[in-house]
Amino acid sequence: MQMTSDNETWEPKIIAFCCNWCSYSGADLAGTNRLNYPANVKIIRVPCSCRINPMFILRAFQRGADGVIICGCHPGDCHYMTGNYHTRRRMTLLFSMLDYLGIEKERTRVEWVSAAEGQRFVDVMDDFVGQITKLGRCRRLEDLRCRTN
Amino acid sequence: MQDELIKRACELLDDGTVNRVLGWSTGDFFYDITPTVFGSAEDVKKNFVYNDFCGANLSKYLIAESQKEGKIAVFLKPCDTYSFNQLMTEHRLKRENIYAIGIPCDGKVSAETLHDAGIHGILGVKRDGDDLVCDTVYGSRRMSFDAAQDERCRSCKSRRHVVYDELLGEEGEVLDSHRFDEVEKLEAMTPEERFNFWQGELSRCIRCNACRNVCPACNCELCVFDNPKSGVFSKAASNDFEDANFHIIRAFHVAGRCTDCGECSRVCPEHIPLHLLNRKFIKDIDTLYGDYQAGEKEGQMSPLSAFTEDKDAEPSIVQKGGIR
Amino acid sequence: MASNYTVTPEEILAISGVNPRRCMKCGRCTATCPAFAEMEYHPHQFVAMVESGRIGELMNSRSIYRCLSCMACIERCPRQVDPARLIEAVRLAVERKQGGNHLIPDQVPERLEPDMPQQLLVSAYRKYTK
Amino acid sequence: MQKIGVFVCHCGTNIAATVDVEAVAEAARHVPGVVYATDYTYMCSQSGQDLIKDAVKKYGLTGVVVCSCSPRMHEKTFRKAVDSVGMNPYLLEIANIREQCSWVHKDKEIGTKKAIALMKAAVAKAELDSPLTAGETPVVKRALVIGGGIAGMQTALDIADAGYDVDIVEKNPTIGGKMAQLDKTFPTLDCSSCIVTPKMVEVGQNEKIHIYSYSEVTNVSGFVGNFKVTIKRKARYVDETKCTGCGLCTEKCPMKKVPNEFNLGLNNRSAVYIPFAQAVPKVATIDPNYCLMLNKGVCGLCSKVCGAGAINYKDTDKEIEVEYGAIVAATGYEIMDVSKYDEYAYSQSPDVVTSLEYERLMNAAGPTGGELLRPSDHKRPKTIVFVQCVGSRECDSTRGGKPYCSKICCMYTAKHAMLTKDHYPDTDIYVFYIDVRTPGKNFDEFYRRAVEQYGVHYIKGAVGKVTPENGKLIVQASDLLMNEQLTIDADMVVLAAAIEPSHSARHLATMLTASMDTNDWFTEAHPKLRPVESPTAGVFLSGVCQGPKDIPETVAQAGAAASKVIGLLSKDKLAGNPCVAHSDEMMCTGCSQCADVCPYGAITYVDKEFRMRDRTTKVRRVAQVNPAVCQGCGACTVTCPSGAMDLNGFSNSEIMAEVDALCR
Repeated sequence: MQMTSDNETWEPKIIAFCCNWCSYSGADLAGTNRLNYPANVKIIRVPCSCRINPMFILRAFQRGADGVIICGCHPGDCHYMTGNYHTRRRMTLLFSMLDYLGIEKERTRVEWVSAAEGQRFVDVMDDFVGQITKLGRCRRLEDLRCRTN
Repeated sequence: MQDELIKRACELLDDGTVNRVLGWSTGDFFYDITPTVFGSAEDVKKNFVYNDFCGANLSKYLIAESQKEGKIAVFLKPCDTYSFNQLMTEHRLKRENIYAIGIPCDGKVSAETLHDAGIHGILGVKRDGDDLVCDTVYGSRRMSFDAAQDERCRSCKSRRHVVYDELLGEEGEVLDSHRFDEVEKLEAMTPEERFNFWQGELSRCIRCNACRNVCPACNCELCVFDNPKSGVFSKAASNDFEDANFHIIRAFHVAGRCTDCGECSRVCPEHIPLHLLNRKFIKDIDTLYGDYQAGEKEGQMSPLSAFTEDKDAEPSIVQKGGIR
Repeated sequence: MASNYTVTPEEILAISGVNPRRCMKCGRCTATCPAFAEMEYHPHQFVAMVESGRIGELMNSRSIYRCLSCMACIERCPRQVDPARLIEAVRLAVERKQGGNHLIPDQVPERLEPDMPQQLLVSAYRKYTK
Repeated sequence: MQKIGVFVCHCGTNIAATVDVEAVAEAARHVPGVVYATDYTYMCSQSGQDLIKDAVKKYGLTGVVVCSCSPRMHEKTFRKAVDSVGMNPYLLEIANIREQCSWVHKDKEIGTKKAIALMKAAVAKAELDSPLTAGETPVVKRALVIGGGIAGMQTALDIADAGYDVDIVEKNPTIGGKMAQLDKTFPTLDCSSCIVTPKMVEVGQNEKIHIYSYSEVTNVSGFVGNFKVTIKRKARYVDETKCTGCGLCTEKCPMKKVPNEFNLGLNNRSAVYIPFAQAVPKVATIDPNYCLMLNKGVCGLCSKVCGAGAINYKDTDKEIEVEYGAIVAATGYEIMDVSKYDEYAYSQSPDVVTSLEYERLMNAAGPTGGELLRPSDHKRPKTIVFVQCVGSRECDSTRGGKPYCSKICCMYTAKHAMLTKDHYPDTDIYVFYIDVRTPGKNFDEFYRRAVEQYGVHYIKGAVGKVTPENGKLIVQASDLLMNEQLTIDADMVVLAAAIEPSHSARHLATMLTASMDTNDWFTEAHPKLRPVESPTAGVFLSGVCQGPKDIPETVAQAGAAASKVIGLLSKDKLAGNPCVAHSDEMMCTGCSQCADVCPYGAITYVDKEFRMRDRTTKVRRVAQVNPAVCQGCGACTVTCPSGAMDLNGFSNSEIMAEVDALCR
C-alpha cells in the first residue's frame, strides 16, 4: 500500500464502463430505487462490454484513475449474443498481464450486472470503491517507466 | 549449408521459377547480417550468406515482396515458417508469388552475446563440437555454443517446418521447450518484485520501435501509435506512462497471433526481454483455453476470437490467485 | 432416546445435500418403493415432513429403518430430490445424537431377524459404524 | 471550433434537490467549446424542447448536451427535437445526472460536483460527435416460411393474403405437420383432418404460395430485407410436375415392408409412397433407403405402371438460391424418445405407446381403421393407464428429461380418455397426474367432463413401474391422496411424452443467427413485447418452435408473425441504425479477425485498388461492414489491432475523450 502525504484529501477516481443493455440499465435502476453508492464512480456508456478496448482502461489509469471496473450482461444474456464472451477472454488475459507487470490486480475488475440488479450494482460499486480506497492512489503504471531507485 | 543454399537459389533463378531470392547478406561486419533481396544469380553468388548469425526472420518481408511482380524464393528456418503460416492466416501474403524453401536451424548466435561474454574483435567463428571457436584480433577464443546462442534458440519450441514448398536438409521435431520457465519465475515473485523487475526493464525503453518494426505480427498498414486519429497516438513518450502503455498494448495486439519467434527481444537495443510479455499471453492462453500455437496451421482461429459459453474462466481468476 | 433431541431441517439438508423444495409432489418415489407396505411414513411424506420441519416425528418413526436403501426412488425422482438421501440423513441424525457405534459386530447375531434383507445389513454396517 | 449548448434539467426537484443545477450550467459556460448553457425545470416538456430548438437556431450550435435523466429515457425525445431544427440528431449527448447522480447521492455538494464531471464528459464526447445518417436498404418482397405445419401454413396464408409471395420449405414430402396426424382436437372434439386438410388444399392452390416439399434450408446469408437462402430439394425420383398422385405405383411397388412414419411405424408402407390420402402436394416419393431399383438396380415396376412417365431413377439433390425479405421459423416439435424411461417398459412391450401413437390408433385413417386395438394381439384393451409428465418437468437431463411443462398433455389426455369412453364405455381408464393444468377457454370444463360425466379415474400420483406379464401390463403406482400404493392390471399404457423442438432447429438457428434457449426453443426478441420476433432482425417465430403451445395459440402466433412480416414487406426501404462499425480502408490489413468475432456476419472482404502517394496502385484486401447487418456491438473494434475498425457514435476517440474528462 502506498501512503502519500496528500492522502488526507485524496479521493479515489473510479471509471465504470457499463454496457447499454444490462449494466447501464442496472445502474439506472439503482437510481430509480434511490440506492446510494459512492460518487467516485463515474459511468461511461458503451453499447456492449465487448466494445471496451484495453486501450481505454490503460488510458484511464494514465489520466489518473485509481480503479477501472467493467460491467456487462451476464454470460449468455448478451444483447449481441456473444459480446460478453469476448470480453471475458480479453479482460482475463489483460488483467493477468497487468498482474504480471506488478500492477495491483485489485484495481481492475469485471462484474456481470443485469438490468434487474440495481442492488447488485450498488453492492459491487461499494465493494470496489472500498477496495480501491484501501489500496490508495494508483502509481505503478506510471512508475513502470520512471526508475526511482 | 551456405553453398547448398546458394546453389539452389541460383538454380531457381536460372530456370525462371523465381525472379528474386530473399536471403541474408553481411553488412560492415560479417556478423552484421541484413535481410536482402537478390535479383540475379551473380548477386547471390557474390553476396548471399547463411551462417550462425542469420537469425533474422524473413517472413515479414514477404508482405511487401509477394505483392510485387513475379515469384520470390525465400529461405525459412523452422520458427520462420510459423510466422509465415500466421501471415497466411491473416491474408497478408500472396502465396502464388512465393516459393518457400525450408532450411534447418540448430540455433543462432548474436554478436552481442559474444561481446557480452568479453569476446571482441571477432574475425570469424566456427563450430567445434559443442563449442564455438571465435577467431579474433586477440587470438582464438572459445565458448560453449549453448551459452553463445540466443535465449529464444536455447528454448526453441520447434525444429519442424510447418510449411514449405521444398525442404533442404533434414526435417526436425517439435521440441519440449522450457520457454515458460522464465515466465513462471516471474509469476512466482511477489507483485512488488515483479513490478521492480519490469520497472527496471521497461524504464530503459527508448521507443525506437525496433521491436514493432521487426515483429511479423505487427504488420499494420499504420500502427495505432502512429495514427493521430487512434487516440493513443504517441511517436515518442510524452509522459512517463506511455512506454508501458505501448508495450502492453503491443503485446495485447499480438496476443493469440504471436508465434513466439523472439525477434522483438533480439533487436531491442536496450535488451528488454519483450518476449516475456508475449510468452505470458501464450502461457495464459494455453492454460485457460487449451494449447494453442499461432502459425502451426494456416487458417487457425485465434483464441481471442473464439470463446466457449460455459467453460471460459471468469476474469476474477486473476484476483483469486492468478493463472498458473 | 432420539425423542429427547431435536434436529433442525437445515441439519438434515446439510447432511443429505438435497433440497426438498424442489419436490413437485409427483409421487414417483412412493410408486416405486418396494418397502411401501412396511412404512408408516412413505417416501413422498418424508420429503414433505422434512420440508415442513417435522423431523422429530421422523426420527421416532420405525419407517426410517424400513428403507432398504435400494435407491429406486433416487433413480426415478424427476426433480433430484432423492428421498432415500433424506431418509439416510435422518437415520444419521438419530445416530449422531446417540453417539458411538449403533451397531457392534458382536451383537449382530442376536439382533438378526431371519427376514432381514442382506442388503440392509451391509448398508447398515457401512453407515452405522464409526 | 465547436459551438456546444448545454441544457441542465431540474426534473422538478428530482435533480434540483441534490444537484445545484445553476452551478452546473455556470460550470458549463467555462468549458471550452460551450457557447451557451442554461437550466430549466422540465427540459423534456414542450417548452423545454423549444428552449433547445431556439438555442440551436440562435447560436448556430454544432452540438447539444442535455444534462437530465437516463438516455434510455429521453435520448430519442431530444434527438427528435434537434432534428426538427435541422441539426443531426447524433450530435446530441445526454449526461445522466438523475439516475446516476441526483438519485444516488444525498449530499448536494457531492452531487453537484459529480454532475459537473458528467456534464464535462458529455461535452467532451459531443465535441467529437460527427453527424450520422442511417443507411437505407431495399426490401425483397418475398417471405420464406420454414416448416409446413399448421403454424407455417397459417403464416404463409396470411402473408399471401396481403398480396406478398411466400415460399414454404417443408422437409417431409407433404405439408400438414403434426396436426394432420391428430384424430380430434380439444376442447371441442372436432375432427383434426377436417380442419387441417382444407387448409392444406388452400395453401396448395394459393397462387402466391409456393411449396418446396421434401426440401431443406442449407444456407442463409444476407440480412433483414435481403436474405439469400439456399434450399436443397432432395431427390424425390418422381417428377412433381408430371405425377398425378394416382397412387398406382404405390400399389404395385413390391417393397411393402417400410415402416410408415405417418403412423409412427405402427404399420408399413411401400418404398414409393404418398404419405397419406390428403397429402399436399399429392405426389409420390421414392424412399431411396428401400427402393429395389435404386439399391439393387432391379425392379422398375413403378416406372412401368406410371402412365404420366413421372418416375426418374436418375434424380439428384438440387440446390436453388432464392432471395427473401423476411424469414419465418415454424419448425414445430417432435415427441421425445422415451425409450430411456425403462420403468414404463416402452421398449419392452408394444402395448406401451406414446400419446401420438395412441392418436394414430384412434384415427379412422390410422393403422387399425379407427378401431382401438392394442398393437401386440389386436385385442381391444379394457383397462388403460395414462401416465402424465413423462420426461417433462424434470431436473435431470441424463435420460433426456426436460425442465419445462409440455403444456398440451393434460388436455389431450382428457381428450383421449373421453374419446375412448365414447367409443367403448366399458373401458376402465386411469390417469396418473401430478397437476392437471387447464388454463384456456373451456379447458377446465372439458377436463371436469372427463371426470364427472365419463368417470375417468384421475389419480394424483405417479406410476413407478410397468411390468409386462402374461399379456398384461402390471402397473405399480402411488395414490398420494389416499396415501396408498396401487397395482393395476392394465391392457395398455399411454405415455404423455414430453415434446421437444425439431431436431433440425438448432442447425437452422445457427444459420439464421437466431438465438435459442438451453432447451433449443427459439428465443423471442422480448418475452412480453416482441413475442413473435427473433432478436435477429427479419427473422420471425411461428408456433411451437418458440415454446410448447396448443393449436389455437399456434394459429394466433402464426397470424401475429405474418402481420410482422407484412409490416416489414410493406416497406420499400429499411432505415438502419447509424451507430454501426466501419472500417478505415487505408488502415485495414484484411487480417479477418474482425469477421471472426462478428456475431452477425456483417463483415466481408474485398480486394480494392488503392492509389499510392507515388502514383502507383496497389491492390489490398480490406474489410467492409454491411451497415444493414451490423448491430453496433463493437466486438470488431477491439479485435482490430490497427484500429481501422471503429464504431459510429461510440468511437475510440470519443470514449477516450470521456475517459480523459472524467479523470480530470
